[in-house]
Amino acid sequence: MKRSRGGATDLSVQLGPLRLKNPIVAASGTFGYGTEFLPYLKLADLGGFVTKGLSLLPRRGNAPPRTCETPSGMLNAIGLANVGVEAFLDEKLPALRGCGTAVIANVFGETREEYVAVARRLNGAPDLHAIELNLSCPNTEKGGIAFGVSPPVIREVVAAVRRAAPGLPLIVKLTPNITDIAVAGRAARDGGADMLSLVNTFLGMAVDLRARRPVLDNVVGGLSGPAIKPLALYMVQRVYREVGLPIMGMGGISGAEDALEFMVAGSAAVQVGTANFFDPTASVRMVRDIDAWCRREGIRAVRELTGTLQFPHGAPPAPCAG
Amino acid sequence: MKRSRGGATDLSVQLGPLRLKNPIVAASGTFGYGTEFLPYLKLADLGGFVTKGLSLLPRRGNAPPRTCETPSGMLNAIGLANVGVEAFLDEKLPALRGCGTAVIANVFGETREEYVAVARRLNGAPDLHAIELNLSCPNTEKGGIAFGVSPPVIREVVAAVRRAAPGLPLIVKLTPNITDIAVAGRAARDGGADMLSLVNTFLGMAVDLRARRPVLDNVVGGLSGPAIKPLALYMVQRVYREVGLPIMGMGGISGAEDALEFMVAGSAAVQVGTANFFDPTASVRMVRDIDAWCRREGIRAVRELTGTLQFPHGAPPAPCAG
Amino acid sequence: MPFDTPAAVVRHESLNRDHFLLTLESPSIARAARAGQFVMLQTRDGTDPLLRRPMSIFRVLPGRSGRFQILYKVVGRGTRYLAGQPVGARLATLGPLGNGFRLPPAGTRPVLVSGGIGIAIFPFLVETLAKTRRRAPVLVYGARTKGDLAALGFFRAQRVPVRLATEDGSVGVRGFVTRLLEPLLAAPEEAAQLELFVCGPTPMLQAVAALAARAGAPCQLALESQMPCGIGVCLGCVVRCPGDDQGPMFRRVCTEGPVFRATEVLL
Amino acid sequence: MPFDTPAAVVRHESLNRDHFLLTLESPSIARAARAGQFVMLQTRDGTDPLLRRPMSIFRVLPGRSGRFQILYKVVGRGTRYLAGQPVGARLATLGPLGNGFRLPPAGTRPVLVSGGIGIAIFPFLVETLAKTRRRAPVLVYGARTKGDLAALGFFRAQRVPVRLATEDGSVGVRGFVTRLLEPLLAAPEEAAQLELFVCGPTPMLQAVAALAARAGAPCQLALESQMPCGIGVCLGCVVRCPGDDQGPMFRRVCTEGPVFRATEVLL
Ligand SMILES: Cc1cc2nc3c(=O)[nH]c(=O)nc-3n(C[C@H](O)[C@H](O)[C@H](O)COP(=O)(O)OP(=O)(O)OC[C@H]3O[C@@H](n4cnc5c(N)ncnc54)[C@H](O)[C@@H]3O)c2cc1C
Ligand SMILES: Cc1cc2nc3c(=O)[nH]c(=O)nc-3n(C[C@H](O)[C@H](O)[C@H](O)COP(=O)(O)OP(=O)(O)OC[C@H]3O[C@@H](n4cnc5c(N)ncnc54)[C@H](O)[C@@H]3O)c2cc1C
Ligand SMILES: Cc1cc2nc3c(=O)[nH]c(=O)nc-3n(C[C@H](O)[C@H](O)[C@H](O)COP(=O)(O)O)c2cc1C
Ligand SMILES: Cc1cc2nc3c(=O)[nH]c(=O)nc-3n(C[C@H](O)[C@H](O)[C@H](O)COP(=O)(O)O)c2cc1C
Ligand code: FES
Ligand code: FES
Repeated sequence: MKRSRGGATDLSVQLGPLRLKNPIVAASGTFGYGTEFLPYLKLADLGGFVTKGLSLLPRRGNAPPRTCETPSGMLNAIGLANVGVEAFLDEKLPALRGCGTAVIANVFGETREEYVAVARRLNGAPDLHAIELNLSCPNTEKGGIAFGVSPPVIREVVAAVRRAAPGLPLIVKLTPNITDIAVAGRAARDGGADMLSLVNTFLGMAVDLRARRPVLDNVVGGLSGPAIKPLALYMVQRVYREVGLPIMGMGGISGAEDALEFMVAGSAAVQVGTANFFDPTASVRMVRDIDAWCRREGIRAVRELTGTLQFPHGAPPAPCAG
Repeated sequence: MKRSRGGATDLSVQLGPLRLKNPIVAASGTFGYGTEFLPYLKLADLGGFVTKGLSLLPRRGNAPPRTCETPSGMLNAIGLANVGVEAFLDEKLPALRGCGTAVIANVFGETREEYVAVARRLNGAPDLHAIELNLSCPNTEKGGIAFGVSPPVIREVVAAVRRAAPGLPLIVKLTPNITDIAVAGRAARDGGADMLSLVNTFLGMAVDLRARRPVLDNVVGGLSGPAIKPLALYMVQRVYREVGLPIMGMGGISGAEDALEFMVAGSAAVQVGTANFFDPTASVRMVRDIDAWCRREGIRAVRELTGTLQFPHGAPPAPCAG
Repeated sequence: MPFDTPAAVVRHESLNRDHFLLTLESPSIARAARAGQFVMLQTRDGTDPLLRRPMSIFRVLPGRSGRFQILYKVVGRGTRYLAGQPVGARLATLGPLGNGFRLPPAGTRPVLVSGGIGIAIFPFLVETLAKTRRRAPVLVYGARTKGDLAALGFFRAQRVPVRLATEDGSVGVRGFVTRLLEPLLAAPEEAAQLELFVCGPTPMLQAVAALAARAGAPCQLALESQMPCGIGVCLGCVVRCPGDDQGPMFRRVCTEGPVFRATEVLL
Repeated sequence: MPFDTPAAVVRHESLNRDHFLLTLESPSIARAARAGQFVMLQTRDGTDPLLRRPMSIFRVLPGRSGRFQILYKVVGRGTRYLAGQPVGARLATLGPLGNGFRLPPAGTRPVLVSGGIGIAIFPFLVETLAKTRRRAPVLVYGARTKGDLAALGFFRAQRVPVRLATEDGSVGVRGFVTRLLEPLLAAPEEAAQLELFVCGPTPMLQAVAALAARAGAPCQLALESQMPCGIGVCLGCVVRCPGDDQGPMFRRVCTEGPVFRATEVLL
């Protein structure tokens, strides 16, 4: 695969109907509505970005404390605060006109109807490139259990959204809080997802020992950051082999090598989340560093890397702890 | 709760039929067969320790590389290497006679029959205080899916072991690789477990980018260490509120404050795993530091702490990411 | 406009056991900074602790040096890392961030109220007040003990009258800053001539805000909060604010703050 | 018997860009150590990197000082942390660990074969051979380039003949150490008088072990491995060894090694 130096790397990737100029996408909830990062980077240098999760009506979110640092990670319980889909269409999206990158709207609801209503509202919006369904949200009709842990529910919601927004590429974002994430991936595929993104955050908690109280007002939060990288990488590898849809992998990606590892494990593109907090230019630097790495390694097109992981003994053996 | 200084803290804890002199127990797979730590500590200073997992026959384990460091954690795929239950009874257990702490045998099998056979062999062994069933093991009769993710399988295995070793307190160790760990805890309770231990390691993977291969020869490994602490703490809290059996919590505990947080969240005792690797005296120092902390806080008996977590709004709301 | 840039450590002094004065060079940040703003400083090499730490801008040094200072107290791993950084080290630094203090009307007397390391925010304000020809401020400064007081030299050099309170009485009056504020705010006609600028631990902010409200004195509070990003995107740093019939509203301390009018927030 | 103790840094020298010589004080470890053993050193403050790092004992200093040395190369975060430790710092240190070298029979000529930072294990062996009146050793030492060679002064002072190989030819012969070993091992009657002691990267160990086997020379290999615990309990550091009809066996590098006879292991 070695080639002579010079000659730009082809960084573009294709995920089903969605073409990205490079594989680095900023993740939902960590990149605001995009414009917040204009002081630090050119949006056009990114493959794309995903907005904060949008609901039908604006949401104020949870009471503070909403975040807590943990070893090599952080917990968050923002409570899905967002401006609502109308304000997004009226104020946020127009500000992104001509930004030169793929804009992806993250969508959630507390009921199937809410998912559908938000998706329908977004369908046909100018300059919107795709929607991403966040299935980690509690289903208020099913006693607060997340949509994303029940295969029939996943299939239904995805199919309903598919019909409501026929014009937009549909990314389904999987929750990792499930026994076998491949089962969720297959359900999303069967519902009509064009591609999958994974993983969302892992459920976790922190305790304030002195006060004998949870640190987060919401008690429970989602763990993100480098701490979860090995877990996310395993899940991406598994979904890649078991489901057969293009994947945007994420979980703790902080540098180009992390991103490339996710690609080797099966990601066609990757998302960068928490790293945007501790390093606001992390995403664009990754684009540059991936380009440099490909040149060094003699790789003409970064998409060649996806799924190139070689297993020493054929397929991986049954996972076993200890 | 304040009391005057001086006066020893009562560190003893009672978990169903098992009384421990203090709540610090060294975890399976991280403490060998106990004697390896004699240069560094007195076993009698511990509440107890759990042996490396024992199978019916000796096992050599996986090919190297077996471990890999990750952000604030490590992956292992030892492959359950162990001397086998006969050598344990003939060589390891006699060396522990009079060691002054609770000796707990960790048991696993690839079939229900193997679990039962090992447990039966251990039943009545002198100086053995309890057995701990490791349910994270792949069930070769069910295509390699772990025993611990199927409630009916859990119930059956636990009940069978309960009958095979009626004389020993029975700890059932839960895997965290499941949608709702409380469901597994209830199944273990229904099968006859005296208490639960949680969590075992989380499935994860690391990629060697240069070689495009998994770092571990086994591909998949189990994540342990501080990185998983928030996840484990959440699960302990959940099982405490949902199941009603005494709990030995673990996952990333590295110091007295970690241990106390697990107790506040619902653990009656805790286990210390990976910390034994990077700090061989971590466990006994925790005992000392917990004693000192209780004195400072005016707590007479450490067991009073268990489950004292106060929820700001009554019970925790539905967990939700973002 | 904020910048994300590696700032070089050009000076680093230990003031006492756990307080340090760090001088960083970053012309773009120094030029843009206003009193009450802060930076996010990288305080580790690996991935733990993960997040940057918010630190107030203590002073921007005069002239064209492009230098500014941070006064910090070592309280945990991030600040311990900071304390180990030698001259010449480069620290990823993001700033200036947040809204600074709103300057008082020309005739108003500024009363600076500081608790503990809250003092770090005030030197820049003192210099800004002087430059903008506001009335000279007075500083009311409380700490646990004498050894926890820092930067007194700066205020003396600037001829700012300083009133001290320590919890153990080792210097100044024994007790909290409120003991010093109560007499100041006692006379309503005087109180109306004052504006309070407050930075310190939350219980102190609450107590001072209550005093100010009773006296009818305007009061600005510089809040602290856990800040994962510092730039308004994570929504993690919010403070509870008066709301409506649907409950409280939340505002981001990093971007809508860190300075709020006391009446804007519910502490 | 090994000890877990905070060892004080009493000296810390930079040898070149990335090689450092660290002198630690721990009388219990210094007294118990034998050539070929190692310690596990704590190389972080927080939780990342998580695990201690294994480091060979370079030398135990003479006299009753209770001091020993570590020669290390900065390759990642743990060793970078180490390089930042000033005199006076205390590093949690566990050792001495593992089985050292087995000393050769009295008449045998020891040939020390080092690749890169593998050199760190040999000074202690040289001193031990002298003390136990074995034959004087010769050192065959390969590295990528001249700048990667370290500790040559020690061997010169001890009058150990040194033959060098560098990959870029910047000093000694161009190529690998095997180019120097081949002639040494060519004559079977001479080879039978030799014993090889080898430490370096795995491809070098493989090549040297193959040469030794062909020449019929006994050969001890000091292995490296990922070592989470260093004390035999995690079973993580194993090396593949000749087995039986059920497949290979595995032995722990930390406790059954790190030194093995070349015939005992499958690299
Ligand atoms: C806008 C703003 C300006 C600040 N200016 C200064 C300053 O000029 N000088 C100074 O010394 N300190 C300042 N702080 C506080 C400083 O950010 C924290 O002390 C620092 O983050 C602690 O980091 P650590 O890793 O040393 O401690 P940690 O180990 O993280 O924690 C130690 C203690 O500090 C608390 N803490 C941790 N992070 C934060 C945070 N982001 N905000 C508030 N508390 C926290 C923890 O809850 C804990 O009680 C400021 C905080 C904010 C929000
Ligand atoms: C018994 C033994 C004795 C050793 N003696 C010395 C010595 O005297 N001087 C010296 O400089 N080095 C020695 N090493 C190697 C040293 O342990 C590693 O270089 C060190 O752990 C790297 O840590 P790091 O955090 O700087 O690098 P990392 O960031 O952890 O890794 C950098 C590179 O080193 C590799 N590495 C990491 N940990 C280990 C490990 N435990 N063993 C082998 N490779 C590893 C990684 O795979 C990676 O390629 C010895 C290793 C062993 C097993
Ligand atoms: C503060 C915060 C807010 C988030 N909000 C959302 C959200 O609104 N919708 C969503 O699908 N994911 C959300 N996420 C999850 C991230 O998009 C991402 O899946 C997760 O953080 C894992 O990636 P990381 O480790 O790179 O952060 C949020 C994460 C964080 C840390
Ligand atoms: C190297 C290693 C080997 C382990 N072996 C076993 C085992 O044999 N049986 C078992 O039940 N758990 C085993 N575990 C899991 C630990 O007992 C513990 O559940 C887990 O590591 C989480 O705790 P920690 O984060 O404190 O390490 C092993 C863990 C490690 C790191
Ligand atoms: S710190 Fe992220 S929004 Fe304020
Ligand atoms: S390093 Fe743990 S057994 Fe060798």
